[in-house]
Amino acid sequence: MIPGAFDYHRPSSVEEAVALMGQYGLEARILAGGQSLIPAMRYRLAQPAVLVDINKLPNLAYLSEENGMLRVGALVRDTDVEFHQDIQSRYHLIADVSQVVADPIVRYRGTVVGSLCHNDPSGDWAATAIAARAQMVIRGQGGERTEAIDDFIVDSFTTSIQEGEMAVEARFPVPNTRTSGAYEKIERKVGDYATAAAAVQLELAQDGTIKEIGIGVTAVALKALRVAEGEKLLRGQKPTRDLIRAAAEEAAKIADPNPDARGSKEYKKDMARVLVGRGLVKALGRLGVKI
Amino acid sequence: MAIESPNLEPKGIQGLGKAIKRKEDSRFIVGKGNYLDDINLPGMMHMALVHSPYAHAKINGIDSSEALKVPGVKAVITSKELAGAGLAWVPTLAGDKQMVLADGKVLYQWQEVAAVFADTRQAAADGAAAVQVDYEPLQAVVDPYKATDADAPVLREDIKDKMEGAHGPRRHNNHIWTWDVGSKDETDQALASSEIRVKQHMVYPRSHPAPLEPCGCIGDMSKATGRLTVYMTSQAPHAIRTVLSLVTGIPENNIRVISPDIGGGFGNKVPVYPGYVCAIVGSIVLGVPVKWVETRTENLTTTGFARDFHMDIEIGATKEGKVTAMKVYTLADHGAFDAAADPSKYPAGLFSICTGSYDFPKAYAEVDAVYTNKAPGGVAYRCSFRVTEASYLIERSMDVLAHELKMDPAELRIKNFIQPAQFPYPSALGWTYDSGDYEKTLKVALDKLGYEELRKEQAEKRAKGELMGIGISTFTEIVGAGPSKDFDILGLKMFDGAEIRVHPSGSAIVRAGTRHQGQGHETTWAQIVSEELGLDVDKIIVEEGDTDTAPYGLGTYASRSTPVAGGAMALGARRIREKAKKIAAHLLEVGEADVEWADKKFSVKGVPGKSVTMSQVAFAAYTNLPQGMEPGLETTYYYDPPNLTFPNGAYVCVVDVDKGTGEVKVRRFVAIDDCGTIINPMIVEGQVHGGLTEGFAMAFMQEIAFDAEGNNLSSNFTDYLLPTSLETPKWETGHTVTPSPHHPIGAKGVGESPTVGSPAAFVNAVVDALAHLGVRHLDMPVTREKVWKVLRGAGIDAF
Amino acid sequence: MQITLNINGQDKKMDVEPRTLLAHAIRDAGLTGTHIGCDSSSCGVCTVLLDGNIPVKSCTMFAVSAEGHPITTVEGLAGSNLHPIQQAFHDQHGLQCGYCTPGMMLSSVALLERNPNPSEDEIRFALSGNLCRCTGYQNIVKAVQQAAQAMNQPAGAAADD
Amino acid sequence: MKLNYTGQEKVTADPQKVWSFILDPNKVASCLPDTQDIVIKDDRNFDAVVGVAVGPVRGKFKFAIQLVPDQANNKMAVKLRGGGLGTAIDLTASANINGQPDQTTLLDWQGEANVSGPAATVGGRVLDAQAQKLISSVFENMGKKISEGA
Repeated sequence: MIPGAFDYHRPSSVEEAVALMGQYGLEARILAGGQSLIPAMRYRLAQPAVLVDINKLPNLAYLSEENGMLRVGALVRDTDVEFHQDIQSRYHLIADVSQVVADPIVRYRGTVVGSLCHNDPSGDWAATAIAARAQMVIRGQGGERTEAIDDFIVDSFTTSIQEGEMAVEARFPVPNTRTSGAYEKIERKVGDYATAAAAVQLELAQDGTIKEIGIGVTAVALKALRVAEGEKLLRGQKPTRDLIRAAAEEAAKIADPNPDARGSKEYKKDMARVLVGRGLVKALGRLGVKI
Repeated sequence: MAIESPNLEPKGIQGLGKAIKRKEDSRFIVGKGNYLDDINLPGMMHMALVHSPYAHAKINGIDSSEALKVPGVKAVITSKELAGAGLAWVPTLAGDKQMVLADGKVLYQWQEVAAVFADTRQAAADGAAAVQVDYEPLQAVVDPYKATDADAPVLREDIKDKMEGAHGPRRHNNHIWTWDVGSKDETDQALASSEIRVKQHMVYPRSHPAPLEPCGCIGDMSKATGRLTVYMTSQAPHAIRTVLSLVTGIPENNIRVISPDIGGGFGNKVPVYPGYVCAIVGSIVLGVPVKWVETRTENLTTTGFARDFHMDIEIGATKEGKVTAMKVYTLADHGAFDAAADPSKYPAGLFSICTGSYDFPKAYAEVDAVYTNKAPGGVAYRCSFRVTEASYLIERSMDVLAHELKMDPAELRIKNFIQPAQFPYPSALGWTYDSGDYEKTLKVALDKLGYEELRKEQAEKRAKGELMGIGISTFTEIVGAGPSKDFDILGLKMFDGAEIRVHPSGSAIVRAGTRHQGQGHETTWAQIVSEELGLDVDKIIVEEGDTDTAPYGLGTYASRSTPVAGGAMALGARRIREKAKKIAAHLLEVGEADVEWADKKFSVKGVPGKSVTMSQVAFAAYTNLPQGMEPGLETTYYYDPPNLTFPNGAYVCVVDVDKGTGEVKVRRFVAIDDCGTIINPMIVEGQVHGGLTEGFAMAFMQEIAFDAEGNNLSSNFTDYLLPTSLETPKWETGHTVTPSPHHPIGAKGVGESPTVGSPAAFVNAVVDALAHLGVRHLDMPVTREKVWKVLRGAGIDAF
Repeated sequence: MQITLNINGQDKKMDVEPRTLLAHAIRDAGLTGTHIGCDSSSCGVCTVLLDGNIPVKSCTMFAVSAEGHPITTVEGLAGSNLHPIQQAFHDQHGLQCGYCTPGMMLSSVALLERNPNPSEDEIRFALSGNLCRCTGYQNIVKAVQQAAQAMNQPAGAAADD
Repeated sequence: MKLNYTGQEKVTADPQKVWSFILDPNKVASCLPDTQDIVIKDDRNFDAVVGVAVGPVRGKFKFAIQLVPDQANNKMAVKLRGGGLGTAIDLTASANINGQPDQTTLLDWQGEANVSGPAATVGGRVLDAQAQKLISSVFENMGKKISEGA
């Protein structure tokens, strides 16, 4: 299948890219990895009049820790994370998710920031960012702003990015040695959208209680959701099987999935529960806590 | 022509049973395969099709004006233009006819409505997007059981009042035919007096072969010569040439069909599709070559589907587990046109092999076919004409019976197998099985698996609340269609030809009417000839797929190449050997009676060391002949097999079930095949691996699904699920060898056995894992959710 | 628009539209070993290597975006001898119809560059973005294992068989 | 693919004003979001081209729109047939027009969209959200405009 025609721009600076996005407004789309956009264009489901290809922008492929945050530049590919030994050993949640996004070849081209901006309700990075309490850095003609992921994710395929803006970075808090996480996903096969998936990250206090926790679920609503009530149940508590079960049930409560070939509403809701439960058990297990 | 890769080693004389590496690999591994889309002709235009988003709709108008404004677009044709050429409708292989482009209405989603011709593929696509069609949606018939309701909408206006179909009377506008076999009364009586009776409804869902290379065609009508050359992804180029001649009126000698390298077929590339016809018409009208290459969406929505059999079975047995009778009723959903690719006399294909490997005294099967608003097809997808459905039905049902009898499914099978002494075995539904030793094959499989130990493990696990299952399938196929007394397609007898030409210097070219799509004919045909003629396998080149050069043949599908063309190859070589023997006698200066063929050469009986090779004979055939003998050493042999062949096997599968998600993991899968004589064990094993993977896909993933409005929900590879390396289990294979007594080399064919035999093994394993929860059957694909429903229904939960 | 793509070490000037997919550009340059099999970036038969060792699905990239990134296609794998992965696919019967083979081999090469000694699980994982409809993958896995072994032998020690 | 949506709009105007608004194709057309072209055919039918921009979806939907009033039952239906992006969309939005004692009107609406075409299976998740947005913004705009006395 062949995409419709479009005008192609290849800016050489973020400023230029932002200016182009301002100039063309809704007609324009940013082309980063293109792994969601190009298939949509081949189906002519997406027919943007203008593409702004940011792949030649300098200094956007950085992946570094600074001021307690892991900074992921807009041109960091999924495989940059997947093959990064330090991230793989210390960022348990991110390590998990980096191995199940799309398929191994798509991950060479797809970007973390692009996935967050695309904000597919079944995307893997959004739930991950929710659990990890990530932030997004957005550049516009008026300057730069930083937004908490919960504010960034607005609706299905919709973020808080406005016309004339682009996201330049995602930031994930650096985990300490008492922090762990896990990403649990079921998909019908490699490369399918998730039937349901859960992202979990938690930090244990010295006394073994849960100091901080984030739980995100994806593919079970029109956007990735934070399981806030589940977090509340566990925060400050010593984890037990019963508490985990109760927290997991909160995921099923807020899940409002559309039925499709991947499963009925009931199945997906129950999977949100099962996967949150499994993610919590796995994350705790990685900290030596057996449930 | 093969491009020799630099470092593939020479092989020498390599006949049957040798795992030599494939000759055809040399071009594929360096990217020099020659697939349809790789062919570009001077001045060639591109074609794109306009499709209907609706499954059932009236067409009130088609407006091409915007499309014709797109730069590069040269022409748009619709059914109206085709009608002018007498090509608005074309006959199907099954005695029906089908629209080429929508004529007044559309009958399935994504049906072809118009064809756009342009200078570039981009312009063609833009033009297709610009054609405006005014549709008036109509109620769609999706459920085959509702197709013949009194108030069901009429789908086929063209045959509305024609109640006599190609296979007898039609009882409803959406009814196509009824076909039955066996004795209904005797079967009913036997069932009535059976101590045990089990009934089961099961669906073999709609599936699609989905080879990775989509279909395509280049029409190239030369105004200068009046010759039409058609490049086509076709598994049966000769039959296509004949059909094209009959449909277009172009004399057959003026049509050349070239089927280049095929990137997988599996039955998908047997029928004639509207895109092919339009590309050919386009070339005739525009006077330049026209290429059409299908998109994956077109492939999955409009080309030949497979299966879609809705089956009810009843089996009778004694309390001891001896089967007494079987009765089958099947509803076949054929979509909008009956375009099934079956032999003419067999509208339900060879479905009547459904008594399987078991000695059923009485049996009866009845099949009804109906029209629905779905794509037509009914191709034999890696299957010999509905054998997959039959095998699944009986192998799944034997487990249902075992469950009812509380008997081990292996024991039940052994109790009912046709015994070796019974061959040739006449089945209750009219087939004569050639050979087999079913119990031996099953025992090899069970031993390799460690069946007894696994049953113990299962019992222990079950006591702990863990779920594992073991599934068995001991299937028998029926392939090699077929003997010309019974088998034809559009009247063309289903024999196959082989032409062998031995050159003076001892090399040879072999041509066949078959067309391989990955099965390795370039190697296995060479091996048969190497075996029969004693020529170096590297000196034998195999050519298929060009109707100007290859002998006539019905093509490659339904596992018929080795049983039919393989026979032609062996017998053709033997005919050459007869002549060669005369030349050898001449060279050895003895009488023909004193010459024997042994150890791949001609020797004088009783005189060690006095011999000539086939190469020497070949040279003599052109240089030094006995007086009066016709020069040359070549032949064309058409083989009409005396019977079908009956490959069989025993497959055993072990699964573990995740209580939280319902996920089923295949832990082990042992496949013991008996395909008779093995030509190349490496290729046979490769065929088994591939077939098992497709069987696995059907059991757990693949389905062409529709919603209530007839939308195809599986039109892409995100929704039509082909397993990747990660989902695919590891296969353990093995063989028993019971040669076919009537085949020249005893071979039975193997390409489809694993797809035919394995789905039941997978499903049986899952049902076995859940049997204690009261489950007797689950329909394919066995999704996580179906298992989850059983688990939660039984109060089983976990995270 | 005019672009220059470096394919298998050769600069090729071509006139493309911005929407021209890299797969089409490569094929239009006469290198038809790169195939196209789906519309949804699922099958991987179009896989080529970018910058030497980065596999990408060339149907999910515009040709213009590939400017400045050397491309390796299946035609660029063999030197005077077959690449070990080509030899291994042949030796292990890792191909049947041959349609997925170029992409499958290039993904394998990328894996072996990154991980010279992959386990069976790692091979199955790394190749799960490339579909094969014929082989059931088992012999492909064996081929990658053979190639790994061959590539890990010191130069010149590679046996002919 | 059938999609169903429901919603409610409170309009600060009496039913009579509501009726006079929704029987005027010009006014109804003005409630469509991001319209790029409107052609009024008669007092019950008009054509509209609507821009779509949700996530990856950027394009146009072309609709033939028909107003189907049923004043006797206080019901109004709007039928849209058309499509775009390789997809056919048949959308019926109907509203119960319930006058309230305080001279306001409640529009209880429900929408049923039937999305056809393989792109629907690929982009179903996108189109679902889009159809929902389209319908609810039509009623939202309608409520706003009637309340403002347009």
